[in-house]
This record gives sequence, structure tokens and C-alpha cells, in this order.
Amino acid sequence: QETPKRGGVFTVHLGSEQRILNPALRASTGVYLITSKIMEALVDLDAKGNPAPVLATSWDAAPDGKTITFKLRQGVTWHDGKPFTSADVQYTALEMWKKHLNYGTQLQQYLEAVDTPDAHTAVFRYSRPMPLDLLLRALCDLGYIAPRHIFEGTNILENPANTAPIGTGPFKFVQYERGQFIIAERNPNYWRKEFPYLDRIVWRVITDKSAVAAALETGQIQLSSYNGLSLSDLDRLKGDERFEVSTRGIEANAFNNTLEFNTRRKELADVRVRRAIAHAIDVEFFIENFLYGQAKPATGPIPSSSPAFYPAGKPPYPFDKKKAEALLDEAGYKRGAGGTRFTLKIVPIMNGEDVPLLATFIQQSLGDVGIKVEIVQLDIAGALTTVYRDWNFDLATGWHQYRGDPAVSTTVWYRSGSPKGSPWTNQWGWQSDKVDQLIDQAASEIDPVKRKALYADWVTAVNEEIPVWMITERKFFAATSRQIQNHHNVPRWDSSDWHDTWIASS
Amino acid sequence: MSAILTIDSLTVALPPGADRPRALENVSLELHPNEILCVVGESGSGKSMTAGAILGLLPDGVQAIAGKILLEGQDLLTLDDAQMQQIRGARIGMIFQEPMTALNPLRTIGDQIGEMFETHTTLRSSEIRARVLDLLRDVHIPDPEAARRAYPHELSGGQRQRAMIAMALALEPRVLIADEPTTALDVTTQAQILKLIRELQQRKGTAVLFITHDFGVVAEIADRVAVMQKGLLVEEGPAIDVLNDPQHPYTRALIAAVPPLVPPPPQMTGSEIILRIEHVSKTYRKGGLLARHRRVTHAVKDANLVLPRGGTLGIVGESGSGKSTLARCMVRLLDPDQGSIRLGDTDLASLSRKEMRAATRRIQMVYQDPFASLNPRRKAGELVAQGPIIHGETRERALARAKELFALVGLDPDSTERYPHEFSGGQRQRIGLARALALGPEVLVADEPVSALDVSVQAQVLRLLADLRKRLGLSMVFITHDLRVAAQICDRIAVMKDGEVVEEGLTAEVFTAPRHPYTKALLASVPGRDWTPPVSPDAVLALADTREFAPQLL
Amino acid sequence: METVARLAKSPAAIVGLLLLFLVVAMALTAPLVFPRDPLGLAGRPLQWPFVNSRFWLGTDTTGRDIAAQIFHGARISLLIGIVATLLAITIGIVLGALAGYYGGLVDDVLMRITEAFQTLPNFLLLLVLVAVFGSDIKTVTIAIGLVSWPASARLTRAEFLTLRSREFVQASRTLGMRDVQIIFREILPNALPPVIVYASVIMATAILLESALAFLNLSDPNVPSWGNLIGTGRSVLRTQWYVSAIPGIVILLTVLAVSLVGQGLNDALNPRLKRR
Amino acid sequence: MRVLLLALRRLAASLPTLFVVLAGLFLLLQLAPGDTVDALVAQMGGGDPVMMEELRRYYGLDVSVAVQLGRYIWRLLQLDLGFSAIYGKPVSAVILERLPATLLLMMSALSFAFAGGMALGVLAARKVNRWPDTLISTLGLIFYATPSFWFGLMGIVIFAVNLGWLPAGSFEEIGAGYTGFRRALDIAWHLFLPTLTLALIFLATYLRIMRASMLEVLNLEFVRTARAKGLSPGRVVRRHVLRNALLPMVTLIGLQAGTMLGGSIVVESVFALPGLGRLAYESVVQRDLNTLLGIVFVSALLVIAVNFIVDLLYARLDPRIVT
Ligand SMILES: Nc1ncnc2c1ncn2[C@@H]1O[C@H](COP(=O)(O)OP(=O)(O)OP(=O)(O)O)[C@@H](O)[C@H]1O
Ligand SMILES: Nc1ncnc2c1ncn2[C@@H]1O[C@H](COP(=O)(O)OP(=O)(O)OP(=O)(O)O)[C@@H](O)[C@H]1O
Ligand SMILES: [Mg+2]
Ligand SMILES: [Mg+2]
Repeated sequence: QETPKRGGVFTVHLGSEQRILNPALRASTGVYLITSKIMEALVDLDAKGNPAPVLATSWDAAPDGKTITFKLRQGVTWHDGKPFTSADVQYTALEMWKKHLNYGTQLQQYLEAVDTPDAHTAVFRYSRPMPLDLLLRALCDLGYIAPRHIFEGTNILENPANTAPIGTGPFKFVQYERGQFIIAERNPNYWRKEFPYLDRIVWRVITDKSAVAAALETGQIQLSSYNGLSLSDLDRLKGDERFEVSTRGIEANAFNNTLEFNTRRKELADVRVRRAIAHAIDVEFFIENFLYGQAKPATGPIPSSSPAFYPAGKPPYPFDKKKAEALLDEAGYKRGAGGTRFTLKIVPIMNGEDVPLLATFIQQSLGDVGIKVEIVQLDIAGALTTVYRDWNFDLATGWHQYRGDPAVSTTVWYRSGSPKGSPWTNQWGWQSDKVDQLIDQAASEIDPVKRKALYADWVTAVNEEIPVWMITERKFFAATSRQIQNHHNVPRWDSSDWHDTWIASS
Repeated sequence: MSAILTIDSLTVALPPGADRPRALENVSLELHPNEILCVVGESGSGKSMTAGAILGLLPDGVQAIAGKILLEGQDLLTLDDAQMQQIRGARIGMIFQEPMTALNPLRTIGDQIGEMFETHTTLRSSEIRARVLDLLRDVHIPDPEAARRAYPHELSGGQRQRAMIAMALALEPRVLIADEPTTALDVTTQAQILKLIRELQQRKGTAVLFITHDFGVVAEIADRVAVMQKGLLVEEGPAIDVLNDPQHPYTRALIAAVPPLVPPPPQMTGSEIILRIEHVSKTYRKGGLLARHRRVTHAVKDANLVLPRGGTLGIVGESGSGKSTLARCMVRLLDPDQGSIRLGDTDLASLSRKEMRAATRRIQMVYQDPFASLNPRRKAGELVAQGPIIHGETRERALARAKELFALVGLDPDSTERYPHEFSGGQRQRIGLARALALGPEVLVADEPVSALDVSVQAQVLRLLADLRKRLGLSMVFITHDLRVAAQICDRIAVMKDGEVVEEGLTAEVFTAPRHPYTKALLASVPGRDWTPPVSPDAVLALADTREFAPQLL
Repeated sequence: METVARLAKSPAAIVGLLLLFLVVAMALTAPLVFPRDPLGLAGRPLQWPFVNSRFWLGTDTTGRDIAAQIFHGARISLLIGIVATLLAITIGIVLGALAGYYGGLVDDVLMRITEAFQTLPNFLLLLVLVAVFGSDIKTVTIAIGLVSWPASARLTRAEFLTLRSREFVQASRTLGMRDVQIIFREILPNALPPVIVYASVIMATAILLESALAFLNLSDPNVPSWGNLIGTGRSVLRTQWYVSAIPGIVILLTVLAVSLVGQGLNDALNPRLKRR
Repeated sequence: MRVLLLALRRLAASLPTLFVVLAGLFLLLQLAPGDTVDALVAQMGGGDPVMMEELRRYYGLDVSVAVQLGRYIWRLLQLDLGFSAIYGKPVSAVILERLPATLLLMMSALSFAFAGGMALGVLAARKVNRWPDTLISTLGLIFYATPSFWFGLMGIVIFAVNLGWLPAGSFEEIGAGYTGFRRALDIAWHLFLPTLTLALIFLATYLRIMRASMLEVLNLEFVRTARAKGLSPGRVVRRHVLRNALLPMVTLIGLQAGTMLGGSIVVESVFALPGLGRLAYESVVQRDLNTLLGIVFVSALLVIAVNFIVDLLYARLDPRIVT
């Protein structure tokens, strides 16, 4: 390995316009890709996937799991020169995470107070036990700290610092040209002395996927992550020497293709029909031919890339057309005139290129077993409302993103009682006391081993019932120019701070 | 005196599919310096083609295929385009009929006249400007300096035609061709333009080829006359001879069709008044909400007229004097602003739309344009039957009645199945008449019913009207701008000017002893007023032979 | 009849009719030539044309037969074109006729509405309509019709403005005809030819509008429309460009056919050109 | 001064129309499934209902439609276009950022279409029914029939991907930091293909109209007068026909201003240009009502302005028109 070289501009693809650049208010990869270089979280994951100190240097949980104490890093200053203290942590946690941050409000639901005995200690007090591993894993994404002195006393949501962020990170925000680019430059006063290596990072907004590959190939950008390239381009660029196309360093962001069943519909209320549908779809074929092999059949809602929770297993419903037909017959839905048993409406929730492909594939596959499927094309706002608020769907298909711990955003897909209108939660009219119990227990179980066991039970239970079918297990791909060094060396590298990234001269 | 322009056995071919194979057949003519040669003939006789052939400006597909056109000995038909360009404008000037459309609307008068010099001379622009002013002065345009900078739409029709003449004469060409230069103008303006052409021609010794269809104009201006019929030159000679002692039957027929200016002795009409118009006014308002942008035209101002039962009331006046507006008020195509229109004892002006629809059968209208007044998508018979059907007649009865009416107006009853475009102009006007008569109206309002027709056809239609009037006891309001026509057909005359009725009385009285100065001026402007066309009944019959009309009506 | 005869004389119109005939033939024979569901999985995705004899135009990103989609797509495009055009023209004619015939306040109000529609970029309105009412094929077709009428309304109005002062219309009134009769029986047949010619423009535009919608992923995915195919091909544009190219060419030819026929009609109906 | 007055008057006359458009659109969009918060949550990848309700309150979506409309109109009367939900900035600022690209694209496409259409139309009319006419008319028809986005895509495949002559998209080289002439050149290079794509269909229309208009004017009386004056054919066309034939073309510009804006939606999304069209598309998809209405407002103003300029131009060309 060469010795790192200082300087250079790193240009990164940004797939969509961001409304807000404050990760303490908005948890999304789009925001992390940019602002994680500017603002920092309390903790991050190290190369092995274990929580590593960033703004917090150490942590400690009380035996009852209700009090968690963070020691904070000293000598850190905000980009405007003010010192970083525990007051910032207190303010951000109570005013932002608990009140505004998506998933954060859920996670910090039982956070009662954050005590600040001194400037570099923050004590989180919960009304219910909070598993430390859950909190740490979640805080990588949901633990970004914002400067209290900028936000306090203002309307948080309208604060200009939301689009011109001020942080403690290795890069300072420079400019955001809507629809075009964002620029950040090296922070000379970064607390990791001598870091970062890069002079500048430029994020270029390219919303059209087919334009991304061209930009990459002509050197206009050097990185496109989170499947910013189309599947076909990813496949093609795999053979290109100039780039590394892989899932390395994005493992922490696994996702699934999903199929949601509205069990208010009488046919779908019958678990045999749901199973039959699952059996009717040739997942291997889909992966091979539509996804360029960039996936594997899922074994349940917890992906294999999450060893802390993953219960080994096989895909529960292998492709078996005969069995599907038999199940449907058994459920009493015989083929009628024209070979059709019944008709279902599927709503694709378009947050990925492959969603319409899968909708079409489902349409094709279910047609083969006598279920006619109509695709209801809606834009994403329309689709979310139709599925999650109006419940006006039979099937829906989209993505589920796993966020490091099932409790963060996965179990809500199964737990009953989510308020109507809340997207990506159980709105399928399906309920099981057993599953609800397992979810609640696991969420406040502080012993990691017991937690894992509880989740294994839970996976078995939901695989049995499939109110939602996690069809594939996928990882995001990134294409990175080989000029870039030290890239994807941690599990959520694209959302990390890039302090050690550098560019080799070509 | 040797001819300056000689046309020798000229034959012009029309493209296949035209109404006849040759536009001109073996035409020979001579034009001498310092004379005005009038070419007369009915529409389509080939007058314009003659002019076009001389200038080499025939329409696409039309071609001179035989003969010669010699300009001072040089055969124009053998010249190429570039050579012709040298001749056009410089040695042959040209004036067209429509002063509205013959000038480029987007360029100033001075610019367009100056272009003559730019094209054919090397004068500097200041000199050109001076020359243009001189020319405009020559044609007696008021305020030549302003006219030079004016756009065509800012001038009146007569002024525009003066500008055209100035342009045509700019380079003092030896030959001037004028293709119906006064047809689109009012009589008074026409008289002035004719005088102007005469004056300039005499001053400059120009040879003028003057195309017209109006024998009055011929009588007014011509030295010599050439008569054309369907592409053939049928008669040629000095004006006095041809006008007063025509030789060719066609010429005789044409001249016989020209109505004399002297009214016939008055007919007896009853004293009962069928239509009484009192204090009728109509104002057109146009334009935006802001007062400045509003355009107000007082088209009819306080008109008072009476029509005796069985009589014909003529309304004459220049273009824009409000004749049509008044006529439309009578049939309630327009709602008069005030006043009453009493038909018998009903006041039409106060009827509701629905009542008026019922009342339409008592008063009907005949229109000017034989092309526009018939719906091109309906069969002739249907057009005539429509009115009765609307008023409750059964379809069969109405169609049968239409056939009778066709016979009445001198059309073949079997032609009810044909479409309007399959009829000639005169025939169409008869269809329009039949349509109006189908409802059995008490009053017929005819708005310039013969203005669009050739003299010979015009004569027939007028005769038909007179005949019908006698047979059916019709009362009629007859609008015309042609005093000759008015003299022949009307019992009473009303003269309109700027929306006002300035004089009204028995035709004979108005014509012999006009009281209002405007009436006097109007009468003085009638072209060829001193010439009384020789009438010979056999000539009229001869003309009838050339037409396809039923002769029993003549 | 005369019109048809004249139409047959123009070479452009003949080419247009021929192309149109081909498209119609594709539409009619689609179920015979490709009896299977054109949206069904036919084989391995992204096979190049002329490689596999079963799919002589290849397969798209979801393994559907492109040729089958082209054939079945002809039905969709024609359907959208015809229905949207009829809708647009009907609205246009009624509003234009009323505005042109009555003038005054009616005209003012109707023209304000027309203007409102014209100030709004029609494609933007189409997007909104589809976002609001969803994108199944019926909605899309109606939406296209709804955004396409203003021009035909203006055209009809202009025709009515000139025709209503024609003497034959005045004659109808002096015969005692009612307004409705005058508008629809007397004036409309005479005002129709330019509107009919314009219909070809609307139809061409309608086909293009649908394809643009589909390209933005906003058309009905349950029908094999050509625009949808171009849209799917977009993600593989750099490698399997044929997926987008083939339907594009077909759209081009269809629209060309419609325009050629329209132009031929124009020449045939235009009296000024009759003599040539 | 007079022009300004005229412009103001014209604006005042169009206000009712504008008002109807905005209110109509506002109400129409209320019927759309989902609101901007749904779109926002979709972008974030999820969120909980408490936060969503809070955001709805924040965006003023928690009150009745009538109140929302009332508020919107009240703000509009104060010339305030409101706050953009997607961009978290005043709508006016967002639009102002995007306007230049669209204006540039529209203007270059318009000039190209107009100039090209005029030149080709004149050529075709002068060689009417001969081979140049046939060729030009055929090309025009083909241009007209080409779906613009498809032409753009194919242009990218050929010129950007295969030949590498032109950039595949975007407005300028980002981060290159060009200034002055170099930057103008860079933008021009980037806008070449988009301009062509957008202009194609208009070029075809202009060409057709120009040809027809030329033929029409060539048949008018005053052209015969000009020829009778001895002018050469070229001069007749230049001095008498052209200006008259241009009148319908100028009218067409006004009529098509709206259509062109619509077309730029597609073109901007093909070439990833940061313009109003794409912003409009995004704001529809993101249910960003304020931004969308703002765009409609601005584009309506643009259309009105173009029409006003067209009228002025018309009045200059045609002395018969009095403004
Ligand atoms: N462009 C043309 N193409 C074919 N035939 C034409 C054309 N113009 C005129 N004709 C025909 O040529 C013949 C002579 O027409 P011309 O215009 O010379 O008549 P005219 O005597 O001037 O009649 P008018 O008094 O109506 O002007 C007519 O039969 C007419 O139908
Ligand atoms: N529809 C209209 N709107 C506005 N002004 C009109 C309208 N019709 C006629 N005028 C104007 O009203 C005046 C009288 O017109 P009208 O048609 O009655 O005259 P006219 O005597 O019939 O003329 P002509 O002999 O040319 O037919 C003219 O100044 C004319 O410009
Ligand atoms: Mg003539
Ligand atoms: Mg009149």
C-alpha cells in the first residue's frame, strides 16, 4: 500500500435532491452520504462491524438497562469555532431525535432525560430497559449531533443550518446548488489531527440513472453508491478495470424485495393463498435474469449480513408451481372461466429500479397459476398513501431496508397497532398475539444472547404466517473508481466520515 | 400613326381541367400612342389574360402558345425573364383592380413607389424621394408628404388607386395597362380616377389599354373599343361607333343590357303603406372596456322611410353609407337601437326573437353574393324547401313547392337535386330568390342582388324581379349602389350618406330634379351619363340565345 | 367521394395510408400472430433481435417479446389516438362553436377558459391529471383528450366567426331557423374540414403524449404500450439500446402516417389547392 | 413608458385567467393521493406517524382545503409564492435558480426552430413541388413524428456513448470552475443536444407554416404588382413576400410558448438539466404544491410575456395593428 497523499477533489454521485441536510432530523442514506462528512455521530461501526467511538469515547449501561452513560470526546470544536459539549448531545437527543427524527422518535420513545453532569458526560435515562447493543447500533445512523447554539431558540425545522450544515466532521460545508451539486471542503481544525486527506468533496446531482454510468466512465464522478447505477450498468462495469463494483463496505445496509399482502381481502386472509403465491414465484429466476444475480433468496426478515441476529435457515417457500396450484385448489379457489381463479391489484412502491420489474414478474408468475394481477401505477407519494393510509391494495411490492437491528425498522412491519398512515409498518390488517409479544420482549431484552434467540423465534413465526414476504436478500452496490484509496473499509463506509480516504494520482 | 403595341394572333392555352381549353384564341389588337383603348367583355372573356400575356405574368400553367406581342417592334413572347423585368414597370406600367390588395400592406406608399426607381434607375435616395413627391402631387393626393409616409391602410380606396397610378406612371412608360382600375370604387371616386387617368394620359401621351366590363366607363373614357367574348375578339372600332351602332350581335346584346339612366314613367302604386320605418338608428360598438379603445360607428341615424304596397323602394348611396345595416334591421338580423319598423300593423323592432322567427315568413331577404348566400352543402331544392319546413310544412310538400318555384324563377325544376356550385352566378341568384319567395312574403328586401353579376345576367335578373313583382304583387326594398339599376327598377328612391337618408322621393323626381347636393354629385358621377344605350329588343333576345335561361321570362 | 379521389392522387397521402394500413393490420392481427399475453414472460430477458428465431425483435428487460409488444401496442396507440382525439375535438367543437356563434359574453368566458388551458403547459397539466387520477389506460386517454382540446376550440371558433357573418347563415336566420339548427346543421358542416384536418395533428400528438408519459413511468403498465417499452429500455440504453430504439421507430412511423394522411386530407379539402 | 403601461394593462387583463388556473390546479391537486409529507417520508425511507403529523402541521396541511386555499391566495396577493416543501426555501428562490437553464434552453430551441424553420420553409416554397421541396417537407414530417425524448435518448446513445463527441447530460461541467467565455462555451456544448431535441418538433411546425404562408403570400395581388414593377424574383421574395409571410410564424411563437415549456419537462429529464420543467415534474411527484403552483405562475407569466413581446413584434411588423 502506498502512503496516503493529501489533496484532491472527490466527486460523488447524488441520486436525489435532498430537502434537508441534517441527519439529526432526517435519517436517510441520501442525507448520510453527504452530511456524515460534515456532522458526526456519537458512534460508528468499525471494520468488523462493532461500535467504535466517534464523538463518544466510551459508554456504559446500568444493570437495569435504564441508564446509559456516554463519555464525550474533548477538544472538539464546531466548524464555527464553538466547543462541542454534552449540552449539544442533550439538546440534539431531546429536541431532535426524540421529537423529529424519523425512526428516532420510535427509538427514543422511552427516553426521559439526558443529564449533563459535566461538559463531557451525557447520561441517557430511559423509562424502560434499553438494550445497549440496540442503542449503539442504532446510534450510528440515529445518533448525529447538531450544534445547540445554532438551533436553540429557533424554529428547528426552518433553521438555515438544516441546508447549510455546521458540524464537527472532517469537512466543512461550502455550497449547495439545488439540482446541481453540493460542495464541502477540508476542515483544517479536525480533531483527528492530520486528517482528512481530501481537499474537497463534490456531490453531483444526477437523477437519471442512465446518465450516471456515462458520468462515471468519463470521470465526471468517481463514486456511485447505494445502487445509484442501473442494474445493467452495474453488471457491465463489473468487467471494467477502472472501477470496483462491489457490496464491500455497504453490508450494514441490507435490503429486501418485499411482497405485502392485504389480509383484509378474503382470499389473502387465508395463509394457504399467501403461501401459494410465494411458491408460485421463481425467485432464483428473477434474481438471475432480472437482477443480474445481484441478490439471493431471503430466508426471513433478518438478513444474513447481520450475524448478531441472523438465524440460519433456508428460503421458506421454494419455487413450486404444482404446490402453489394445489394450495390454491385446497383453499377453494379453483380455476374459473379462462383459467382465472381471482384477480388482485398490486401497487408497486417505486423506490427502486427493480420494483416495477418485480411487479411485472409477479404479474407474469401469478398469471401462470391462475391469479390475474393488475398493476396500479402510482408515483411514490400516491403509492404510500394508497397502501399505508387508504389500504386500497391487494398486493404491494417495494423494498424493506434493514437498519442494523431488527427493532429499528423491521419489526414494525409485523407488530400490530401501528397507527394508520404510517408507511412501512404493518398496515396489512394482520395480527398475531404471539408475534406482538415476541417483538415487545426482544425490544427490551438487554441480554444479547437472549435477544438473538427471541428474534430467531420471531423469524420462524413470521415465516410461517407470511403477512409480508421478504423475497430476496440484497445488498447495495457501489461503483468506485480505483483511484480512490481506503474506500469501503468499514461496513457503512458511504455513510461514514471519509477522514482517511485519499486519491491516488492516476 | 404606327402602333406602339401590337398583339398579333395571340392564343393562350389554359391548363387541362379549366373551363375551356383556350383563354384567348387568335386575338389581334393594336394600341397606338396617345389613345385609350378599352377592352370590354363579360367575366371570363379573357380580358385579364390579355394583360397578363403582355406583361408575361400569366398564372402558373397558363401559356401563350401562338402569336406575337410586339412592343415597339420587339416580340415580348421571345424574351427571357431578366429581359422582361427590364420592360415591366419601365416601359409598360400596370394598374390593378383592387386597391386594397394590390399594395403591400406592410410598406409605406413612398417606399413602394420609390422601388420603381430603385429597380430601374440609379437615382440616389434623396432624388427618389423628391420624384415620389412629384408623382404624388401629379395624381392630386391631398398632402403628398403625409401620403408618402403612409401605409396603404391609412389611405382611402381612391387615394390608394391614385398611388397605384403614380407608381405605374413613375417611369413614364409608353404603355399603361389598367385592369378594371375603378371597379372596386364608389361612383364619385370612380369619376375622379377616370378623370385623372384621362388627364395624365393626355399630358404624357401614354397609350392606355383599359380593361373594363362597364359600358358606362367605356363611354366615359375610351377612344377605341375592343369587345371580347369567351376568348375571342368579336368587335373593334372607335368608341362612338361601337357604343352607338354596335355591329356584332354580342356587342349589341351587351349594350342593350345596360340600363339607361333615364327612369321609365312611374307606375301606379296604391297609397296603402306596407312597410313604415320610423326613426331607426343603429350604432356599432367595438373594442375594450376603456373608452379610448372603443370604436363607435353610427351606421344608421334616424332613418325614416315608407314603402307603399306593391311598390319598390330603392336605397342608394356609397359604400359604408349604411344601406346594408338598414336592410338587416328591417329583417331583424340586427336589432335596431331605436325606432320602429312597422310591417302592416306589427312593429318588427319590438318583437321577441321567438315572435320574430314566426314573423320571418312575412318579410324575406335576397342577398348580394350568389356564392356566399347559399349553403354549399345543401342541394338547391332543399335550400328552397328549408323555409317552409321550418314553418311547419311537410318535407314532401315543401320539396314539391320548391320545384314549382324553380320553374317560376326560370330554373329547370329537375335541377333541385344539384348543389349550388353546379350553378352559374345568375342561376344561384335565382335560387336565392326562390328561397325568399318560398315563404310567400309580403315584403322582399334585396341587398344589391345584381351587383355581383355581369351586365347581361344582371339585366335578366332585373327583368325577372320586375316580372315577379307584377305577377305576385310583391313589395320590395331594393338596395343598390348603381344608379342606372335604381332608375330602372325603383318607384321611389332614398339616398343615403353617412347613415342618414338625405333625400327621398319618386324616382323620376329625384333623378330629374335632385335637391340635395350629394344626390346631385352622385348623379353627376355616373359614368357615361350622357350616353344613352341604343335599345333594340332583338338584341336582348340574341343575348338570351347565348344563355341557358328559359326564354319565356324575357 | 371527391375528397377520397383527390386523396388518392397525392403520393404523400398514399404513403401515409399505406403505413397506417400496416399499423392497423398489426393491431388487428396481433391476437393471431401473438396469441400469448404480450406482457407475459416469454424467455430470458434482453435477448438481441435476430438472434433467437422465436423472438425476432428480441426481448426486453423483463423477458417479454418485443415483437409481440409492438403488435399489441399498435392497438393501444390507435385506441389512445382515436379516443383522445374524438374527445378533444368534441369538446373543442362544442366550445368553439358556442363561442364563435354567440360572441360577446359567452365568447369572453369560453375564451378565458381556453386561454387558461393554453397558458398551462399541456404536458404539465397531463402530469397533474395522471398524478391525481391515476394512470390506467382509460384515465390516461381521457386526460390526453382533456389537455388537447384548446387548439381545436380556437380553430372552430375562428371558422364560426367567419361563417356566421356569411350570407347563407343570415339567410337561415331570416328563414326563422333556431340557433341550435343553425349552429349544428348549417355552420358546423362547413366549419368541419379544417377541424378534421387538425384532428390528425391531435391524434399524432396524443400518441406522442402517451409515449412521453410512459417514458416517465406514468402510463398504464398493464397494457403493452410502445411508450412503456421505451421507458423500460431506458435503464439498459447504453448496452441494449434496441429495446428503446425499436418502439421509437414504430411510434415515428405511426405518427408519420397519421400526419401524412392529415396533410393529404388538407390538400384534398383545401379548395385553393384544388386546381393544382 | 408606453410599452410598460401596455404591459401592465396586459398583465391586469390576464390576472383572472391566472387566478382561475392557480385555484383550479390547487383544488385539483387536493384530489391526488398522498401529500408532500408522504413524499418526504418516502425519500427518507420511513418515519413514524407522530413525526408525520408534526410535519403536516409544519407544512400547514392539517387545516381544511378551503383554509389552505385562502391562505395561499392571501399570500399570493402579497406576491409571496410561499415556501417549498422539497427544498426548504422560498419558492421564488427555488424557481429563480432553475429559471436560467429553462430560459436558455427555450430561447435557444426557439431561435433554432424559428431560424431553421424559416430558412427551410422559404427554400421549400420557392422550389415548390420540386425535389428540394419534397425533401424538406418529408424531413419536416419525420421531425414532427419523432418522439422528442426518444430522439434525445438516441442522440445520447450515438453522440455521447458511441462517439463521445457530446456530453450525455447536465447543464455544465460541474466543479470545473469555468468563467466568462469559457463557461458560455461549455454551457453551449452541453445544451447542443437538448436544444436540438426540444427544437425538432417546433422546427417541423415552423417549416410547415412558413412554407404554407409563403405560398399563400406569393399568390396575393401585391406580389403580382411587385412583379409588374419589374422586380427580380429574389427581390420580390425579400422585399414583399418575406415580411408578410412571417406574420403567422410570429403568431405561432405566442401560441406555442406553453407547449414548449411542457416539452422541456421531458427534455430536461432526459438530459438531467436543472430547469423548471424537471422541477415541475419533481414537484408533482413530491406533491410540493407551492412549488408547482409557483412554477405554473411563473410559466404563465412567461407565456403572457412571450405573447406580449409577440404582439409588440407583430405591431412592428404590421403597421395595420395598433397597440
Ligand atoms: N389561374 C388560372 N388557371 C386556369 N384558368 C384560369 C386562371 N385564371 C383564369 N382562368 C380562366 O381563363 C379565362 C379568362 O380569364 P380572365 O381572368 O382573363 O377573364 P376576365 O375577362 O379578366 O374576367 P373578369 O372580368 O372576371 O376579371 C377564364 O375562362 C378563366 O376561367
Ligand atoms: N358588423 C359591423 N361592425 C362594426 N361596424 C360595421 C359592421 N358592419 C358595418 N359596419 C360599419 O357600418 C357602416 C355602414 O355599413 P353598411 O354595411 O351598412 O354600408 P353599406 O352602405 O351597405 O356599404 P356597401 O355598399 O359597401 O355594402 C360602415 O362604416 C361600416 O364600416
Ligand atoms: Mg379580370
Ligand atoms: Mg352593403
